[in-house]
Amino acid sequence: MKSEYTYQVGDEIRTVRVQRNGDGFVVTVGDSIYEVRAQRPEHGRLNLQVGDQRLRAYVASEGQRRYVAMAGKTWELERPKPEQKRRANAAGGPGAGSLESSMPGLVLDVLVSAGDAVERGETLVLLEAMKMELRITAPAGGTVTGVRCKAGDVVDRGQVLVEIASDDG
Amino acid sequence: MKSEYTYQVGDEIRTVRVQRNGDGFVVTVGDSIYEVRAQRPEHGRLNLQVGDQRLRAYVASEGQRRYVAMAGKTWELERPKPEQKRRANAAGGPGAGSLESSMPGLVLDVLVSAGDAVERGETLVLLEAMKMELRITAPAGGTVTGVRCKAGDVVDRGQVLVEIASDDG
Amino acid sequence: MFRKILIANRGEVAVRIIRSCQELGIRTVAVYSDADANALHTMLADESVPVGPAPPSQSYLCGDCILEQALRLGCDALHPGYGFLSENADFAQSVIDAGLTWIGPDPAAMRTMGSKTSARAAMLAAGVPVVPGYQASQDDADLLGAAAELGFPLLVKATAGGGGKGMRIVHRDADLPAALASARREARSAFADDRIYLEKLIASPRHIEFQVFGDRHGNAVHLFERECSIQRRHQKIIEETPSPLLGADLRRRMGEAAVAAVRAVGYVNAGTLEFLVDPASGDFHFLEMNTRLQVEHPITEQVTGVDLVKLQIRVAAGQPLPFRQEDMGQRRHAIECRIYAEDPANDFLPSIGKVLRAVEPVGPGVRVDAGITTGDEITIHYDPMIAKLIALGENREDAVRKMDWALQHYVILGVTTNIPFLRAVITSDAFRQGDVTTDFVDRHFADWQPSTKAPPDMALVAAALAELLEGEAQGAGAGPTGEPQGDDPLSPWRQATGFRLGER
Amino acid sequence: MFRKILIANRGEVAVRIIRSCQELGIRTVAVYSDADANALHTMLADESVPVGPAPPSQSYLCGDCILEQALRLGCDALHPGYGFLSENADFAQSVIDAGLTWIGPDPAAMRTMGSKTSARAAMLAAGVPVVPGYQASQDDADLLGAAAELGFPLLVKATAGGGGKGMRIVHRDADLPAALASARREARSAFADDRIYLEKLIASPRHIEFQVFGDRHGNAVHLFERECSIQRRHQKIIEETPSPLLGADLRRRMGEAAVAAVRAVGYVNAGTLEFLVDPASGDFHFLEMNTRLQVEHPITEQVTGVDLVKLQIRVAAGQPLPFRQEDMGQRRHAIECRIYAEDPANDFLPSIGKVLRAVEPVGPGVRVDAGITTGDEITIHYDPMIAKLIALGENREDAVRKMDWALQHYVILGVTTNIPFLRAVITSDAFRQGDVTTDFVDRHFADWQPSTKAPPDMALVAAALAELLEGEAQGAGAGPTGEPQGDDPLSPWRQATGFRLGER
Repeated sequence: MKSEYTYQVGDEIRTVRVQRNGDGFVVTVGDSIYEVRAQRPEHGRLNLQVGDQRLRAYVASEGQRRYVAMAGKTWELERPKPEQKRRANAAGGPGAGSLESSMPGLVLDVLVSAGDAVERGETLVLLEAMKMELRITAPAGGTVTGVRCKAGDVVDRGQVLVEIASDDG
Repeated sequence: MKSEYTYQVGDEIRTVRVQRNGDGFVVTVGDSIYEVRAQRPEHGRLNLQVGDQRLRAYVASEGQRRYVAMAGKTWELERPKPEQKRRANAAGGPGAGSLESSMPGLVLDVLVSAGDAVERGETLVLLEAMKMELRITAPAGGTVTGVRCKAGDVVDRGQVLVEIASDDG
Repeated sequence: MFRKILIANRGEVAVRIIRSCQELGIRTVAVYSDADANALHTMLADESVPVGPAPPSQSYLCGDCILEQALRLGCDALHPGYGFLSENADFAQSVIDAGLTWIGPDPAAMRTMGSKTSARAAMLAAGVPVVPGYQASQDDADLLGAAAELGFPLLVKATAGGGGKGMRIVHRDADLPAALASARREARSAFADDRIYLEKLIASPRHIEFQVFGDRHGNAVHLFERECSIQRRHQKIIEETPSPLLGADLRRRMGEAAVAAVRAVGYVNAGTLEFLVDPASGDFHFLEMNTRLQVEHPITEQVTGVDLVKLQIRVAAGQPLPFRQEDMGQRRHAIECRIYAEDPANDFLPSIGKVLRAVEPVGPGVRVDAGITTGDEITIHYDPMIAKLIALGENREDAVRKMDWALQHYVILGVTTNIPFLRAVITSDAFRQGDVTTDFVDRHFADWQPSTKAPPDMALVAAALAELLEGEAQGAGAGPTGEPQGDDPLSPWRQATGFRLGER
Repeated sequence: MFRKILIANRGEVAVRIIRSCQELGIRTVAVYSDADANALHTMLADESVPVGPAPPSQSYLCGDCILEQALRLGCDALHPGYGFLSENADFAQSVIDAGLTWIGPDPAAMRTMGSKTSARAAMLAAGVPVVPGYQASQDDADLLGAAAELGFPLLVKATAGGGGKGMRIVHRDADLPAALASARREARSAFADDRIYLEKLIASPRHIEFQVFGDRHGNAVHLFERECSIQRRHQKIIEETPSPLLGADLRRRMGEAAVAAVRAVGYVNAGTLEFLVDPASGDFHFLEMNTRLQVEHPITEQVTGVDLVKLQIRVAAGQPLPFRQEDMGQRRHAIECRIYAEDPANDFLPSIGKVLRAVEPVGPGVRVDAGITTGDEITIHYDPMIAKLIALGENREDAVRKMDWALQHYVILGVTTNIPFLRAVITSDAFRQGDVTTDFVDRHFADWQPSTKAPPDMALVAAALAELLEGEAQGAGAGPTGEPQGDDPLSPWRQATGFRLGER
């Protein structure tokens, strides 16, 4: 039995192939082949053995997202949805962008309107969250092409607040 | 939906009935009825609420055995197998017994033979395990009716080593 | 001694206080908002009661709601923790008027020392140098005039402030009105008090504070300093003691000033005097006093061997301090790192979500004061600090290495944290050399970004094997459909952690 | 300093040593038997190599196998931990002959002090009082004659012994031959050395030991005492420091005797001198020396602030002791409880099985040195001690309460432990009053049995809700068959923890 799993890492799609091999596994990542023994001593933890090295990995998942903590670092991976997988190598370049809320919060004020020219670093939206006032600033100079929120809105993480056409597009 | 679970506690069979009730549960144990809210924040842990009291319970299972750690204590419960359930209230009284190995080990020596009269506390079998020499002693005076192991045997926990007919039977 | 204490707080400090109460054999009552119905502190207390909806103003800041529960459940004392109502003298008074003991200073001392402005006045009277500032009026025109006199850059600070909330650096005249408005909004939201004042900005100062304690028998001591210079957005993130640059003489002089301040106002229970120290001249200026337990109190506990929460409870019960100044010493070196749910790649904005897994480091010299555990939700409503990690080493170098070890072994999955940033700071040459001033992060880590290196192959191997093995473990329980499904986007793995049912 | 250290041990002590090495920036190599392929210590080390089958004689006691790996992997030092090869002077010599550093005393000192018989002779020569005994011959006839002279009751002890293994109390002449045979068998199995000797049994003594340290520069210190009187079957189960009954004068005299012993044999690195103290007269007698790190070393670390493992490594690397005797003091009170996988209801016989869940207590003043974690197997092959729980309190009373708290919050499911027994001892009046002699357990807890009270209703409620909720969580991942199944004896719950695959 052979299983194949794909993960999106930055713009790249990486494929991992897993095949049982006696008590262990042969795992292929790109051109590299690893002989791995794996044990799952409890939910969300793996003990791995590769040569003389043992690794303890903690794993968790939420939707398409995968988390792996290993050797003092934490990695966040994304299982691409089928349509993303097809599009991944044709990602749009810079030039047009939208500003998303970095976290859920209450919109205190929107300081720009469609058509405004904005400079890099200029505050566009004031947000309140976790007892702090947060300023959402322009990542680059450009022109506001759309405003998607208003004062008093409660917005979610990832929600588009303002759309900007970038100067260097 | 109503679910029913039975547990053997000592000689007694106890039945727990669980019924959903809005966000929580109504749970009946014998004559007592509890309104409980329960949340399962992770595998093997429950957060319970009964009135003003919150309890964190760790749970685990192995075969028919159930473990519950709660409020500083650990409890071991047994899910009876169907035939046990029927027999539970007709358990045999004292009079005849068998001596089981309390842990896996290597039999070093068997000091009795069938027909021997033994006193309470008399050593019947020498076992070696975990770098220690263990003495399996008679729990009560009686007559040995059978010996089920010999020196050099590797025995499992729960394996019958010696059978004894008790004096006070 | 008290029989039952209500803890008017949440998160790691509530957990910390419950611990000490349980060790003293005192029953505990936890309070919780609707958002915290399953939070860790509610699980550990003997009783837990709801006090209102998620917004703090309607729950943890609702003194009446909390006091009502304390009376209903027969509590004889109340511990406020830090933040929320802990520096609210009116609430302290109402607790006392209701016949309960307030585990903290007297309301009168809280009023004098808790307000930044009257504390400055009191310290001036006691002969302790204070940072130049203006606190006479709340009127914008007066403030603009005073600012011109003080000169720029200057700080706008909340009178009731703490933790950097309501604080703004202003570099020029034109920016002041907007800064005043913004600081007032934040102060009102955080402290229900929008008063602000101005303070001269000392360039590259060191922030050093002294832990003090007074009892009702006229005794007052200090428990040495905490170096709190490593800050980000005026929020302390790393504290240590002893301070790497405080000499014996300056330590003695600052300690004496701290004790003099305690005596001057007849201060009882735990408090902290914050000073700014000019690294060039060695001059120190009083900055403010916190009339409560401090977030970073554990490092003092580690080097002095005193349990500050138990001492607070004993002193509140009328017992004298069990030691004199000359009995106390600092031993070894302690460092605390504050673990925040925030995204270092995204301007350190708070991150929220479900903690899919939390594994705390354990071992000699490592202490974790955590407010969350696996399965908890980090919500928008409260401070994003989720835990404090404290390392006690034989010396500073040893404590730094131990902290690095502990940070590497602190696993938090599902919510982005500042752990990579803390590791970068802790292991930097600048930090190792003890070059710590309040602008340390700006000077050395302004452009810091977490590594964007692709994950090593082994992380991908672990992820893939997890899909396979977790999937099979799931499938094994439910009949004949457990066949591993390869690249199925609906992998059962995700179900294992996403499941919840019957919860409030 | 060393670059790479091989740790020739397993379990909690291997984990403990790896920790200190990693904090010092030294790479580590773990060794493991087939039974330990997935044990905790193998996961934490930088490299892990198999050294043989499960029986210790073929793996952890196989010095050649271990040394071969140390050489193959380029290690420059070897730490033996305690037990196994740690007191084997021949092995130490072969490590040194192979060009590696032995992190421990010189083989000559190990031979003198490690053997119970020559150590007794050396101590007599140094003027330190020793317990009367007989060690001249291994011949049964000689031993029977000597026993008659010493008088009964007496102790049969293994020359290479430790941890109560190979030790027997003999009350009358007739029982001696059987005791000799049994002790020899156990000693041979545990230490590969079946020599025994006889010692007079002191009635109700206190067992007090002193931690000592020597360096290669002629310095020698002691790090105060450990009270180790609470024993069961000659195995320490609870240790504390300071000793509740040791006065300043006796402490000083015993400490001086300990340092004199270190100097007399030119002892280098960590060691422990064990004394029996007669509670009536206050006389102390040398009992034996352990020429290695001691299981209970953490309590000394907690009250002195010294990391003994790091100090062992530094001294082995040739560094001088970083402190003098007069710099050292005891601060606060530390207690250690040894957590054993054993069944208090079944004569404390070892229990084995899979640890379905291990949750360690955390918090101020609590330290856990554990050798196991969730999912590990406790096997028949090794010592049943799975963890050490250490509480540091402001004083003895505080440490006792903290220990009780920590024991209550240590969750181990799947394997029976002695935690209920430890709690019973810790909270007993006799222990609280400090009435601790080596026959404490026999005097106060001989007939102790764990409570047989039926579980409270809430435990049954939790079990039933777990069947329901764990079952649903399982079912949720695997298609349409996830309907809860009530009293189904094949509840999916059991699958969730029983699953393993692809493991070695």
